[in-house]
Amino acid sequence: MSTQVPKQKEAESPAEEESAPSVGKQRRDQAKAERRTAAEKQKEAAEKAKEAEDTYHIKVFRYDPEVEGKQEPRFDEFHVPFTKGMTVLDALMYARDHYDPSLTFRHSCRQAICGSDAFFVNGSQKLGCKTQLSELSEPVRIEPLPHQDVVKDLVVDMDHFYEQMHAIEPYFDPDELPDGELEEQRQTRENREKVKMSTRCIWCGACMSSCNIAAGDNQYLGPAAINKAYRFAMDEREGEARKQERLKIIEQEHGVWRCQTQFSCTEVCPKDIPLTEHIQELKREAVKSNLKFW
Amino acid sequence: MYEHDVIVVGAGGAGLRAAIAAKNEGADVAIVSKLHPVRSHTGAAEGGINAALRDADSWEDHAYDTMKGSDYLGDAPAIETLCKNSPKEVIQLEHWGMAFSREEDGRVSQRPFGGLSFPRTTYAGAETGHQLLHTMYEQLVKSGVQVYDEWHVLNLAVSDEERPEDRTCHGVVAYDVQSGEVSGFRARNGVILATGGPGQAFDHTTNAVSCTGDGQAMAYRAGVPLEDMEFIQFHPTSLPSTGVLISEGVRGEGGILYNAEGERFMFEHGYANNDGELASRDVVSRAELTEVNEGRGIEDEYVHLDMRHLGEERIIDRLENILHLAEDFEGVDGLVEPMPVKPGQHYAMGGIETDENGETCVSGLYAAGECACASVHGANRLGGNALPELIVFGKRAGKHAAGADLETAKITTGKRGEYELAEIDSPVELGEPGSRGDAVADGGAVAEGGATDGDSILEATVTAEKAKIEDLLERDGIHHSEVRSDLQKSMTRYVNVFREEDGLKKALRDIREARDRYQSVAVSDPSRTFNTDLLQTIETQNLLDLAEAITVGALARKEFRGAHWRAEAQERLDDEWLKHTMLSWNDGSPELWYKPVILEGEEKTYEPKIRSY
Amino acid sequence: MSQSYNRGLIEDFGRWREFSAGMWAWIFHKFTGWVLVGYLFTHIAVLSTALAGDAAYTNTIQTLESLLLVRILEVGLLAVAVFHILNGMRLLMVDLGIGLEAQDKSFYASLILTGAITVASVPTFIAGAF
Amino acid sequence: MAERYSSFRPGGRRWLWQRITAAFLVVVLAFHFFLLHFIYHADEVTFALSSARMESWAYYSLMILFLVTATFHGVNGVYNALINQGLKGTKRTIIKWTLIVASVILIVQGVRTANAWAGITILPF
Ligand SMILES: Cc1cc2nc3c(=O)[nH]c(=O)nc-3n(C[C@H](O)[C@H](O)[C@H](O)COP(=O)(O)OP(=O)(O)OC[C@H]3O[C@@H](n4cnc5c(N)ncnc54)[C@H](O)[C@@H]3O)c2cc1C
Ligand code: HEM
Ligand code: SF4
Ligand code: F3S
Ligand code: FES
Repeated sequence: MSTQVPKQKEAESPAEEESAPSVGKQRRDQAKAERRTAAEKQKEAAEKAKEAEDTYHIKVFRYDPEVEGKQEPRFDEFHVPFTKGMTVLDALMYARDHYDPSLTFRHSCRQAICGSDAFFVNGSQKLGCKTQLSELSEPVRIEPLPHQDVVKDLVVDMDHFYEQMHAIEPYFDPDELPDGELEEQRQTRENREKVKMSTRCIWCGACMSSCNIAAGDNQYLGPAAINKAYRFAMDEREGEARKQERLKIIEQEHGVWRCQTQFSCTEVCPKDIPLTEHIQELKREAVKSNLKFW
Repeated sequence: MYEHDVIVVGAGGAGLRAAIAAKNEGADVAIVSKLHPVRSHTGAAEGGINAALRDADSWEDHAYDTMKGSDYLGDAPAIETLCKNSPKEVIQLEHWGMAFSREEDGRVSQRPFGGLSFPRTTYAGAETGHQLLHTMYEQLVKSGVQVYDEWHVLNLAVSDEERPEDRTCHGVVAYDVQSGEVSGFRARNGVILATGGPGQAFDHTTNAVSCTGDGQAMAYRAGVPLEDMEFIQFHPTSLPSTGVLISEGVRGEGGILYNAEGERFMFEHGYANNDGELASRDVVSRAELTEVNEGRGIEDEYVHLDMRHLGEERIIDRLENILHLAEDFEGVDGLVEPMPVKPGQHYAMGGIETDENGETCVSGLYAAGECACASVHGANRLGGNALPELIVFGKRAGKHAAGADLETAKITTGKRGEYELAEIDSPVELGEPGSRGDAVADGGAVAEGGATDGDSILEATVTAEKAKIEDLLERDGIHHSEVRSDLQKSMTRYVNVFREEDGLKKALRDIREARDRYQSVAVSDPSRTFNTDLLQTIETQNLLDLAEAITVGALARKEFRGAHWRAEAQERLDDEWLKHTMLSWNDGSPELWYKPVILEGEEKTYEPKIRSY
Repeated sequence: MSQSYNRGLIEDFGRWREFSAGMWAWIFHKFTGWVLVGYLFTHIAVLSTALAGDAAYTNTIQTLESLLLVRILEVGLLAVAVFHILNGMRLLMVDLGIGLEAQDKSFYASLILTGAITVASVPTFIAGAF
Repeated sequence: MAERYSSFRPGGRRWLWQRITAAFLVVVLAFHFFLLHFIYHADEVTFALSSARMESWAYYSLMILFLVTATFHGVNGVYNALINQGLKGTKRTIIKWTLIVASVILIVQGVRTANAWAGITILPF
């Protein structure tokens, strides 16, 4: 199966080879690499498609600000031999390891817990490792998350997402703690059950990417951050005073009120967190706590 | 160049804990991690954290269980430090808001785990690691520690003295994944490695793609010995197709293993007459493979783990995540059918030699977490003992690096105490072939003009790493992924649960061949932006070194202890082998030596007993 | 920071095919809301002919109502109003946290009901126009 | 940069009023439609009939309230929609005041019309 990706050494003038890597040479190298992988890949794809019926046709978004030919975004097509249980991530890894090593995407755990590999697959936000190829119609179109800046190929800039997550003071900060260092805080089972779903967030950013409001208003905290605030505001261990402060954070101008209950966040969340429900509950909490001042 | 008091490499449980502890001591701390902290593999841990929290339990019992589990290859001072501090650290996590599962009375829940005499595995559903990692990251955000995420550490800047014990670590060199910039990170006080395990040396593993043992390889090349590398834990219940882990919690809650004939083989075939499914992991893994090898496996590959009898309510309450994993990664509904499982590489007991304070023999260099080996796990780690290791030793390393007073360690590091040298019986030449970059063969780079101050050493290391990267980008050659995948296959085939001399030697030959081929690898992606091709090529080099270390250790140790089973010697040989396997990188190839195990605890000495469950 | 490429709005607009129920509901509600405000202003403008006296008002209204086009527009307005009301009630429920799991079904229900009510009221609306 | 949201500017009041007016509108709008299209048919509307209804104080107040709530609800909805699209700064202030002025004109005009029917002439216009 494995067909390597040998660098076909092209005849270049030796003088140039020896000189220190000039900008020009780098450029040529890039172009060379580009041409080679493209040609290679095409041949490969055609061959594979012929020899085996059982391949999956994937179309992957490509972009690299530095590499000639990739500066204008384009789609590359790969035909990946299908094995039972193959996920979108597996297909990408196969394409990278066998056809084009420069295919770039984040991934790590392969088990839906690190949150690295949220992509836009056939028009919706999905975790690559948790999405079976067999459930998708061909060709499978894989793009980076919408509404985020693309760094390269499927890699998007997550900084904005992280900033929003940090903006809600995402850390447990109880009004008081038990005295003894071996004394735990008590929490009822019901309360843990209440916050349980909200603690499952893996920071994949799928929800934020799916939300039209977040797309239009860059300052909107977004479903994941609001859910994070929910996780603390609803945890009885933190205490009333802190909860009020948390509500103040989320009911700012770009907080919960921006949410228009589109539900797409809830639909795409790979951890099945009822995001809209949490946002709505916080809206009501905020109204309740403000009514006191009226 | 960036400069801080303490540089923590890695942001999993150990790294985060170390950074928070150092920050609390008042140090200026930075974390450098190739992944954003919440992406670290600690998040994948499922089962729980062992801590003697209850009145009916005691840290002494925990220590005893751990020592027994380690098959008497753990060092008592490290084990006792772990067990004594674990309760406090677990409660600390609770005070930080970690969402532990709760009992009726509102206290944190604990469950039974393999090899434990008391149900002391504190858990948060079947997603304990996720909760732990996020809780600690939250506290990190609160504390304001500087995080350089997506910076891949390439090497340590270590001085170049003859003996590793005389060397000093001055910082690290890292590569900014987004921009391709190579930069020095000067550490005024110390560098803490918390880079996790080397699971990717195997192809069927529960570990993440990022678990490439970088820290271990870097420390190894800087002269720090690797300890007990042959002890690799194979988890008995990983999903056959992907290696995704099905937590031991399933068996802890009462899950049962069946073979193809529907026999509860742990009892019916006498593998563990008392504890059955809850015997230590090595015991269960061997039992499963024996069943499969004797033709009682399902599809000749796996056995069944059944939890249906636990009832939907209990499963959803305590093991919900398992249902999702089985469904998403194996297409099996755990509520209506048994789950297929087989052993998979899971954890490396060995690692960078440290003492109880996390210090290595190179001054200013610390290690904590899975990459380290203070030796709490010895020859076999008990489930639920890694997470407490992260927080206990992470914290100690952090504090020590930040200059806090800790008791002097009882464990000696490097060739400072008693030790014996040994010969390696290898069929091939070991170590780095040729001389591709001296900077790699040795930890540090010699500064121009022989300067020995930290800044110059760091500068020189940066220059060397830059040259290495340029070289990889410039040259033409083969792609690393073939080398890596052949290596992984060979390791899984020959250095697995059952090990034979011939197989191990074959593995060494394969590794040698892989090393030779690696000489001509090249990176074909020319980009400086997010070049994962480049980084993985570098990681593959680390895997080669570590795979070799694992195999050399396995070949040397001719006995059956803990996770290490040898066809040639099916017994634990305490007279000869109550000692740690040590490997030092010496001018580009491994040197083998041994140091004795410390069985003398604070109050008692642990007498090796027959280990039965 | 590295350079990055923003894919811009063009792509976003092309995404409507991939919208889910909640997003459609949002778009429709927005659209109907705007139509209704627009109508509110026109409506008051028309009615204020009453200020010019009895005859002027009656005349305007009668002329308008005799136009088929106006009648058809009124049916459209009814559809818009009914959808806005029904979906508005759906949104109020969502705000109260009721029936969130059925949010897509309730959207479809609003659509179907709107259609039904509109069709049913056509005779009444057209009556007397000819 | 996402700032830490520190100044206390709750956006919840408008949100809540949008819902309260909505709830009110459901009832009144339904009534309105019913009355003017089903009970009386559209082509039967005359000044006299409107006048007759408006002379009832209850109906008059309901219609004024209807006008005010509908205006608030509609205009606030539009304003919200614009904010959601990221309208801010001076533009936002301008639009806000334009909307307020438009609403005032609408309400004044509406009240004058109602007055004309009801025969009220206390107001100066
Ligand atoms: C599936 C699974 C389940 C487990 N369940 C349990 C359990 O229930 N109980 C238990 O006690 N233990 C469990 N373990 C074991 C335990 O989770 C791990 O041993 C532990 O999480 C390792 O943590 P760590 O902090 O050492 O490393 P990791 O969490 O692996 O973190 C490594 C960090 O180092 C960084 N890094 C690596 N290389 C570099 C580099 N070159 N440059 C910069 N940064 C780098 C990474 O970015 C990452 O942040 C489990 C393990 C697995 C795989
Ligand atoms: C006179 C009639 C009405 C007018 C002019 C009107 C107008 C509007 C407008 C313009 C919006 C903003 C839409 C947007 O862009 O998001 C809106 C929102 C809304 N309308 Fe109406 N509406 C009217 C009647 C009603 C009625 C009768 C209801 C009954 C339930 C209702 C419920 C809502 C709700 C709940 C919203 C808020 C949507 C959101 O922001 O989340 N409206 N309306
Ligand atoms: S809430 Fe869900 S979709 Fe959003 S970041 Fe968290 S896990 Fe991802
Ligand atoms: S998609 Fe956006 S609008 Fe609200 S319900 Fe989710 S945050
Ligand atoms: S690879 Fe970790 S979530 Fe998919």
